[in-house]
Amino acid sequence: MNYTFDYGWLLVYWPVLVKGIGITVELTLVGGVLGVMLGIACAWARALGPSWLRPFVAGYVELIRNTPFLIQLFFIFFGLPALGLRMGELEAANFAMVINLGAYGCEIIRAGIQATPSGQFEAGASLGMSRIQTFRHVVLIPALQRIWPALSSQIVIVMLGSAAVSQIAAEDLTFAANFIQSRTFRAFEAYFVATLIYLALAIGLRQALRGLGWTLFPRRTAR
Amino acid sequence: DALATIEKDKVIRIAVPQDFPPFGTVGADMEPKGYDVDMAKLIAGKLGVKLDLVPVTSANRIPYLQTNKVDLVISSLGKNAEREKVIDFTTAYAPFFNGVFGPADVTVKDAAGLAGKTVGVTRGAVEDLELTKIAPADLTIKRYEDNNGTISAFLSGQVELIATGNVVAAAILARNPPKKPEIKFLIKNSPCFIGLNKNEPALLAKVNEIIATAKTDGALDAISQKWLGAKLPADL
Amino acid sequence: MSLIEITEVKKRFGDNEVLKGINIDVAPGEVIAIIGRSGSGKSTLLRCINGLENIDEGSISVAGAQLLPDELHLKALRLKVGMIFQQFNLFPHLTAGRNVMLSQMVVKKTPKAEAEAMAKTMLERVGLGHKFDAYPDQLSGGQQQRVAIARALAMQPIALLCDEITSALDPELVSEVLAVVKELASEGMTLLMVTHEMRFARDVCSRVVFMHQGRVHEIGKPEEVFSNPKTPELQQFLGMTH
Amino acid sequence: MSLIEITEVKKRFGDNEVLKGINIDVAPGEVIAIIGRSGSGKSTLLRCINGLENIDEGSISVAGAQLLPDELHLKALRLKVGMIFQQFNLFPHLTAGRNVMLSQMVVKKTPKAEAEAMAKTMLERVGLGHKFDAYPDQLSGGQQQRVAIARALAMQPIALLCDEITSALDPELVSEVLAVVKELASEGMTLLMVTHEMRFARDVCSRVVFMHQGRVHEIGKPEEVFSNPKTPELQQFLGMTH
Amino acid sequence: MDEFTTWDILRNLLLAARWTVLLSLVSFIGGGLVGAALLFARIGSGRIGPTFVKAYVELFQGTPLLMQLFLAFFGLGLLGVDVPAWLAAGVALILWSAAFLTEIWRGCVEAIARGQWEASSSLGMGYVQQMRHVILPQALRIAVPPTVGFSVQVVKGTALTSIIGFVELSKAGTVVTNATFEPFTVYGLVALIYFCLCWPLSKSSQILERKLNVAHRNH
Ligand SMILES: Nc1ncnc2c1ncn2[C@@H]1O[C@H](COP(=O)(O)OP(=O)(O)OP(=O)(O)O)[C@@H](O)[C@H]1O
Ligand SMILES: Nc1ncnc2c1ncn2[C@@H]1O[C@H](COP(=O)(O)OP(=O)(O)OP(=O)(O)O)[C@@H](O)[C@H]1O
Ligand SMILES: [Mg+2]
Ligand SMILES: [Mg+2]
Repeated sequence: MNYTFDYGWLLVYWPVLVKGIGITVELTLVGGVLGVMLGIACAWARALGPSWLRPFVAGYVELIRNTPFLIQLFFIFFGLPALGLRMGELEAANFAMVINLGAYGCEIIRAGIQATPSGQFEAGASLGMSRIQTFRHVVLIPALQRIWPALSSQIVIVMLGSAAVSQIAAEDLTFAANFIQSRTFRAFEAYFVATLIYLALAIGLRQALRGLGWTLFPRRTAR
Repeated sequence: DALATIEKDKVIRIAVPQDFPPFGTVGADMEPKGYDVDMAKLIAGKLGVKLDLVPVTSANRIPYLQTNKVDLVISSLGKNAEREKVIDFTTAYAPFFNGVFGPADVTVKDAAGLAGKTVGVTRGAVEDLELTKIAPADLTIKRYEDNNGTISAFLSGQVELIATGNVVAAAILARNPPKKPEIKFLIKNSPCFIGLNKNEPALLAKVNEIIATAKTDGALDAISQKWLGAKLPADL
Repeated sequence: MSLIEITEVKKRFGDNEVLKGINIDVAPGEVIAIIGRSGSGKSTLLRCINGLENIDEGSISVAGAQLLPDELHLKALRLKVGMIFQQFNLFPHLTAGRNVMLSQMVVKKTPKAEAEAMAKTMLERVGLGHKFDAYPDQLSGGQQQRVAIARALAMQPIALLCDEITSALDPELVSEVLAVVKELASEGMTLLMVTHEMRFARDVCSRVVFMHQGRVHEIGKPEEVFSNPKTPELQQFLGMTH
Repeated sequence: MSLIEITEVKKRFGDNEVLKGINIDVAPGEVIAIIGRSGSGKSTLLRCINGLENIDEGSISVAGAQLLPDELHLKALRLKVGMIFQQFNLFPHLTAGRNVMLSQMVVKKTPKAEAEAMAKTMLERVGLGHKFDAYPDQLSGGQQQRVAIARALAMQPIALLCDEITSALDPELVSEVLAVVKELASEGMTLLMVTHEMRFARDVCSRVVFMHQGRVHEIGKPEEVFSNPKTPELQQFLGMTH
Repeated sequence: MDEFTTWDILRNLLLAARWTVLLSLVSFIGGGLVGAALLFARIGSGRIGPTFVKAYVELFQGTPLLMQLFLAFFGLGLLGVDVPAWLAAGVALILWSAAFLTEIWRGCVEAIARGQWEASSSLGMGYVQQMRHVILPQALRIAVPPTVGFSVQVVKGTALTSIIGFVELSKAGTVVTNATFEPFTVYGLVALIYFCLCWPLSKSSQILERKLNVAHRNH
């Protein structure tokens, strides 16, 4: 097969790609920040929260973790309006990513919390801190530090998973690739370029998260 | 030479949609059916070879062709200059009346009236290409992956209007949805073409010949009556 | 008047009665060593006094106030009684200085500048003024334990509970921590310490409590207890460790 | 003739020269205690003798054979010299008996029945014949360490290296492990042990090596070293721990 | 268009779900084998092995599975290699699973205390013997829960094979929706079937993990 690759379309369609990258990055930022916050809240509820709250959080986590992201997205975008809750595609995409990362983050962060030596809780208590104060000032940061690599990987996974939001017409990077190929029929070239950009975004994101880890958590010396 | 291979192997592989009623959809037995499917059957019959139907999506139909996994794409393809650089098109085989549809309480009479509105469309479909050409500056076009997305977006109120084929709109109406898509204006009658790889003059000529015959002997008209409920327009 | 009154305290874990009726009165300024075999209930007793465990029967009062198991009373108690643990339990994500500042700022709402000044003072007091900005894992075990002491002192408690605070330390680091404790004792701090350091108990403490199977088996001045153990259990215990 | 000859051994970790030219000759049947501050290089020395670390300069020979850092020589060496660690390092997925059998079967290709008999014998020897089928986490620290000794003995080494083998044990469990070591010493096993148990070193060892900053600072009979330390460093070290 | 009954919908979705199950099995087992080979290359000594595996993992974990599937199927086609869809889907999913499994397992091997390596070295065991008798038996135990947990991701990952023409559960959902215009029923059923496939896996992963933690204390 002598197919000749042609990247001439890049000259015309680069604004579409740039816009797509922008949306993917924005989705990742919003989803990452709010998702981790939701994850922390849920992890607290599951590990240390009141017992009546735990089954609800557990149900949410199980539901999200055992269904594909795409189906969640469809439900939020096409299903929720039936209940009178209408979101635009970007809000829906953001919302889906937040609740998705929230569920995975919950389990990861919970593991970090449960690995906290009981002495830390006791030290907090013996200094007169309340349970919430102990969680916030004593437990949380080391717990996040413990699971930061796992959480970072999950954020990258969610970023790559965001490719699915093109299905509800959110104009992310995958949408851009699809759009370009639907106009030019240059599918390989469009997907190949998109793949490279995703790879660069993933590597960049991982580095950024590592850097964030360095600034959020004090350096640990060997021994 | 694709035609020689087809005749030698006694089989033709044709890509058809399965998410675009009435051109391509599935029955309860999950077998493809529709205008494009019947067209494929017609061509295979005329060539006297076995038909191998390959269901495709709008995202992968052209790669199927380019990697030689199919010989023809019959997938209500619209034609434009950019696409013509990549693949060849036969003569038109089907009419496509596309227009902008919306609920009764939205008043739009022409393209200019779309200003400030949001229109849903299936990405890469004929109507997407046509609507994009005539769209006023502040029209928001939401492009969905497939027809299903477009319809769901309309029914769930995510877009006020949709641009689609009149037969598609009729299909929605037939299910008596809470929101009825009524015709606002026609965009353009842009016919559909069969796609095939470049540098296949023999196959192109043969398929063009089959289409021409089918137009005159009433075969195509029958397909049109069956799926579109209308005669084949004379100017096709 | 006693500062800490422990009256008929009982504590069960399931079927296991760990404290079987403990009575101890601690006067202000007293330094009490608690000794005994592993599992005799020493840690449990200290943890009950600090409210880390609820007691099943009996009562504990500190500076006249009864120990009740609700957040408010517990907090009030813990402002009066500090605790230091075998495993230091410093907060690993905070510098030494921040470790000492945190509870002041969070619990007492002390303004930052004031908390910082207090932290400096307390770290000086344990000989670690220069380690204000060091993280716990940059400190030796002995230094970490001294920071933990400074952290407890910064809450200005009227008594300190110490649970085997030198047991996790390398032998050569024990003395630096004991020196700090000795200093505190001489300044009049009330101390209850579980310890295996018999020599230290003999030299510094005003009274020694020997616990055995959840009971106070012997109690008295160190000279009496060590030189003249009355019960065979204590005799055996002292023989074993020395 | 010496069994283990350590000649001018140097070892660096990056810029940090941890061993700065060590010379020790160990005669067969000798029991040598290695003492010194934390970080003085005691563990590193033992690890070099066992080939867990490569040396940068100098030479080590065991029973006349030079220590060379290739698989074959290392394996030969390790059949002659056993090592016991502070953290026991039993294989948690195997029973005590299996722990002792594994290396015989895998390394020496001993048939199973024979390895099992040997394991029984060795576990008896450390007083744990009845724990053959117990998993490590069902044993106390002292028992685990004794299994580790049995495991090393089952390879029939001509010398044993022990790195602070009682430091991770609760005080009351230390004596049971030391009793086993004492027994081995009396049976003529050559032993090199890093230890903090000065009393044990004094009573059991034939020579004491005091390491300081990567050098053998003093070496001699225990009576000399403990009663009459020549250097201020050793004086300080001994004063510090007792 | 109205000939679909709810039973038809469910029947067709369940038939398509067979593909989801088959694909999941193939990719999980194949991914496991490839992942194990990569694991040995990754933790072994030498330069090339670890570097190669690192790059491999970076590539497959750093790009969307969707794009990988697309390029595997059509990219190979462009090179003139005609791979059938099931093979391309299988291969892409296997390579993708392998990248994740090898990382999961590496974490498990590295979680084994250094003392275990040293103790077995000091008993005279070689690298392969250590791996076989000491490290892997322990690593395997702690690897079971996360591995089973990952199988859930594989099941969900198969949804993307529709791009290369596979009519598995998700694609069947889309197709049926287009024929019925009943997105809520159809997607509700699709979600339900996925949940029924995935939840037992997640749950058993959790149970295994809990068991393991208990077993760790007393056998
Ligand atoms: N949280 C708990 N749940 C159940 N039993 C407990 C708990 N804490 C302690 N125990 C039991 O209570 C008994 C006394 O324990 P405690 O820790 O007070 O002993 P100790 O005298 O401090 O011993 P050591 O010298 O080993 O620290 C032991 O039998 C112990 O197993
Ligand atoms: N793998 C290593 N990499 C770098 N430095 C090391 C390594 N192992 C040991 N060191 C350094 O070598 C020096 C000696 O360490 P070593 O463990 O031999 O001391 P030690 O005398 O056994 O001390 P301790 O009594 O604390 O066990 C220390 O400064 C230590 O930090
Ligand atoms: Mg205790
Ligand atoms: Mg050491």
